[in-house]
Amino acid sequence: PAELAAYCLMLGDDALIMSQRLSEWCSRAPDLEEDIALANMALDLLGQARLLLARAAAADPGVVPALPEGSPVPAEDALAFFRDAEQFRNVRLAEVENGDFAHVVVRLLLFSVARLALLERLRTSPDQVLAAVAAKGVKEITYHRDWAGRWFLTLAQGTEESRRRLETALEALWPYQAELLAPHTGFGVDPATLRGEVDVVLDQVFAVSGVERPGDAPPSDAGREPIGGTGRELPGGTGRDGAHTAALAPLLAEMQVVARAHPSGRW
Amino acid sequence: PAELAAYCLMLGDDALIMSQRLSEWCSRAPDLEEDIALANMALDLLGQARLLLARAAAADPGVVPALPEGSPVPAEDALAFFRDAEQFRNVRLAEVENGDFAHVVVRLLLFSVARLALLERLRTSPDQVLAAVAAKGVKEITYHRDWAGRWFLTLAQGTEESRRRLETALEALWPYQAELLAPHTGFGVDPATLRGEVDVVLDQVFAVSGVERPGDAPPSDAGREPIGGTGRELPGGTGRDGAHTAALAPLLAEMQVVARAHPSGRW
Amino acid sequence: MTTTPVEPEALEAAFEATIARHDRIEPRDWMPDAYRRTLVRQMAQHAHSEIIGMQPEGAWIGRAPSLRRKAILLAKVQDEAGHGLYLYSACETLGVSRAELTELLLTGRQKYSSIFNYPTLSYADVGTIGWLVDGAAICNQVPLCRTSYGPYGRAMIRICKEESFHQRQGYELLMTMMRGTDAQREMVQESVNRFWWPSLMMFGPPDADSPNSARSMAWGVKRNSNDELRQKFVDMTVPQAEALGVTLPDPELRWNEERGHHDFGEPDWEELAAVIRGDGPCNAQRMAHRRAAHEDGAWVREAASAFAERAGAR
Amino acid sequence: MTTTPVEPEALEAAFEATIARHDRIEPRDWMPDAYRRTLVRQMAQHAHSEIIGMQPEGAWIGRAPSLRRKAILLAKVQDEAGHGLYLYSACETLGVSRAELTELLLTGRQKYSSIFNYPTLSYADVGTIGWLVDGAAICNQVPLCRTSYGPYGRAMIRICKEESFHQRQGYELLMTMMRGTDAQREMVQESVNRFWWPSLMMFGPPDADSPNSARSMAWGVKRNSNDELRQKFVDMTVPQAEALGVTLPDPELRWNEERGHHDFGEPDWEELAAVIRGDGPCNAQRMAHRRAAHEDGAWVREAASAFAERAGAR
Repeated sequence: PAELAAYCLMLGDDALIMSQRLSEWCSRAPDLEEDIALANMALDLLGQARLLLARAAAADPGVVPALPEGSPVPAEDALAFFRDAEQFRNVRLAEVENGDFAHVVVRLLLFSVARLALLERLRTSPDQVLAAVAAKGVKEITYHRDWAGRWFLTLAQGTEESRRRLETALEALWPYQAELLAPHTGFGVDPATLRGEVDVVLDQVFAVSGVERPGDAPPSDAGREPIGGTGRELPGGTGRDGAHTAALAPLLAEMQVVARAHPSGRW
Repeated sequence: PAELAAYCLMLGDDALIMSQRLSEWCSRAPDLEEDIALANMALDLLGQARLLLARAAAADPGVVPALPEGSPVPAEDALAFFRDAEQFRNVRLAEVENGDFAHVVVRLLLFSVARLALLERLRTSPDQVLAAVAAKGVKEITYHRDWAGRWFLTLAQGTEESRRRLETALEALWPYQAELLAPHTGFGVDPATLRGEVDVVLDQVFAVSGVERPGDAPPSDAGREPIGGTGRELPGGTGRDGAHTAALAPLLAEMQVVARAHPSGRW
Repeated sequence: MTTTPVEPEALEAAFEATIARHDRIEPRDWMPDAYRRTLVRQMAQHAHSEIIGMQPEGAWIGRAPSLRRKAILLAKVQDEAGHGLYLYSACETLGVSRAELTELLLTGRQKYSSIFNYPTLSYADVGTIGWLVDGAAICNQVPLCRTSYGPYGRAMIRICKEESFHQRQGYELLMTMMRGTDAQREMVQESVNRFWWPSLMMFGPPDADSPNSARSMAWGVKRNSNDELRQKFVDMTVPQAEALGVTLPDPELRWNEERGHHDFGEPDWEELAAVIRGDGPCNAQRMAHRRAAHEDGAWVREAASAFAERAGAR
Repeated sequence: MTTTPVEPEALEAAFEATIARHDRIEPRDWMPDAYRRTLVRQMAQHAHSEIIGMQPEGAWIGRAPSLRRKAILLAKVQDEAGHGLYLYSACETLGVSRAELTELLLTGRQKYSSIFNYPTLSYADVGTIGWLVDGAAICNQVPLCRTSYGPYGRAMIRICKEESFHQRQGYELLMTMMRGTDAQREMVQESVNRFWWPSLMMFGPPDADSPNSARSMAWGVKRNSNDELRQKFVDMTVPQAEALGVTLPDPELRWNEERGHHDFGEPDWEELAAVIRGDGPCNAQRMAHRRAAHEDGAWVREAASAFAERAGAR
């Protein structure tokens, strides 16, 4: 159950933090249709986050932060609003600051291609709840991936400026892609086993768009990972270990401010 | 003493919130000299805020928020970090979001012209502490006013773009100017008595720069104040009553997040 | 196919007859220019209000204090974008494009509801906006479901259904908060204090000062006077406030047995005039936000057009 | 006044003699081109480091947990801007303008210290940067106060004085936090864990792999080898860590009686190479921030020039 909880937290935090970043786009998108689409995807991910955090809490109540005696805060909210940055298990791709529209397209593409591959396999998870979340999630994330893929192509083949911005965003976010497929042992599908599948999908998007896949450094040059990762275990590690970028703390400061001001509040 | 405390809070909060907004410019100014100047002014105001908040707490310990038993947090920090938005008494001019460089120039000009006039008179305050803060502050704010006045002229007479940006900033911030001179009864110099003096200085800056003074609505048109102020007392009121813009809560969320996470912390 | 020339008088008579039967005018029907202009102005202003109205509530999505409330709020703000879409589409049936209307909004030549120029200062405001602001909007809009212009009426039916859902959600949030801590109850009362008068102003100036109303009513574009709707709103809201346990900030508010309605104080019409004139607390901010979003998105819209052209050329 | 032509050999000999006497070369003195280039590169890199170095700490000014700490931090970051100014001015004595150097930084042709490509994740990092990063910087810089180029040496004297003040303040913050709550102590240890190895890397690659060092030392531009300085830093820091009550994250760290120095583990040089190459955790972010500030300020600089020209013309 601790392993199940850890697994659900990881997937739940990914969804929660992505959702928070996506919802920052609300009332700021290039047009109404995309404003609605982005809010819709934020909602889908928020829904997934709620189910996964609740599942984590049910599987292992020990993961839920303690609150004042008699607090009416449900477990999903205790997890979302009363953990600190280093207790979050999301990938860093989800938390980095929003850039322009190309940035949200690239982030969603990288994120949803990997998540879709994972959820497809989790539909047959022995955990019934997780299997059900995955089954619903596959439909949602398929839409996200298609939206991102369509915009990736549009920006790649649109104007010189859109092409430039797309490439800039891809270059900025690509270093965070590997973390989505970092090995995870214990419960559930190991994301590392999805690399082949994910690469095929991404390569197809790159090929259709005529965008070069960003350079993975040659195998001998292992320092290419964002915080190294060679030789000695670095103190940092990845988002999965609770090692986050400087962007997560301000995100949480905003997200948690009202909930924390009223630890015994009802909402 | 309650009146003295209220007066010190008002002036202290003005300085604290202005300082917080100014310090957001750090590492973002148009050049190194201005980066240093802005940080310097933020520091001056932070220093004034600390003395004034401490004076408020000494005059009336009742204004200081309660903290956990044995908390080592000093009174100035309890006031700065453990009050909520509606307990702050700063003018709204200090809290509105930063815009471009013209915006910071205009905000500083309006703010420091009024504050300088006030501090000059407070140098002879019967409260020794306040008198000392004012004496020091006069030197500091004179520099702020000169800096802002110089840049106001430079932007007004610089390029078409700088002129346009300056006028936009002035138009956006002018409605908040009146609040600096709103009547205050009880202890201390009433800001309303400074209007003549402040108008003379501002008019001179406008005249030298060739910028038109923004329209004060004709006296019959009392609705010109930002939230009205005619007839029935509006529920809102001004920053001095704790009625703030939507910009203050996010400012405080950032400013207070670490302090509130560690209510028994030592720093 | 031959077209028979029709006399203008005949067209006008047909139009008047349709209105008189309370039937709907459809896009292909002939209509007087002034009717068309009035409709475009009204629908555009409504559409703009939905779009600008995303901002005061949207500011709290990131800070929603529970995940359930975050989902509700996000969905609501998304619905507002959707309402904007329907209404811009309805305007397009009269031959005005969304781009033109956006331009009119961004240059200040068309207005949006003045209520959105007030700030949102606490999470209770999300509930209060649902309860009072959406409540007032519904009072204004339900009669428009029977408005004479078909596409507008049909859009309003859908919008009103969603608005009343939002209103219930807002009221429910306030109810829940009132069952919470003292601090939460104070937050609710403080929020109601700020939004009560601006909500009453949403019905517009008193009938005596509302010059366009008479013609709009004759055309069936508008179906009730400002003061009638305001009274209806007050009568509806007072018992809800009692159930909630909040005080409405009007000392003159009381039941008038004789009239069978509540008496209430006069809103500050100068404040309304100031906010409409652009001097409300958030006018500049709302417009700046909208303009920035529009400008930041320009390169994306250009890229999409360029892509579509190229795809079409293939 | 007449000028006597001087033979190049004589100039070179005079230069070498000045270096040999440990006297200073001044801007008006003749100097070899390679010396000039080396100096500009080193001073510019140092100046850029001060400017980029404002970011990781500056990010915490808004969140400083006490007003006293906010003032200390703001003053410190301001000092860094000041150091940048002195050093750019020192570069200008060699005929390279600040604008040119800024361009070289923004286009990535000149580097800054790789330490600033690590993120700051808690307020303890402000203390740790003061203690370890400024501590390492001081070890590197104190010898530079005696560097052969006059303006550089004089700038370094002032900078070192301020840096050691910053270092003491950082250490004092950590000391205070260690006397606070358990959560604060954990925060300090976690921060030290992250910054220890990157601090050791601040001395550059091992001497064997440091190609430019030999010539720089001969010219008195550099006065100690990377490995010497690294050893000195470790020896200085170990007792401070003990006094603080934190563990340095190196299992190989121990006193070597024979050497009279601490033995310590090998830093991950591939990580250093990656960070220098641009693949550190924050390289892109730091550059993007700097570029944005520069671009956002362009209109202000243009306005100031236009104004100055007009004022001069009057």
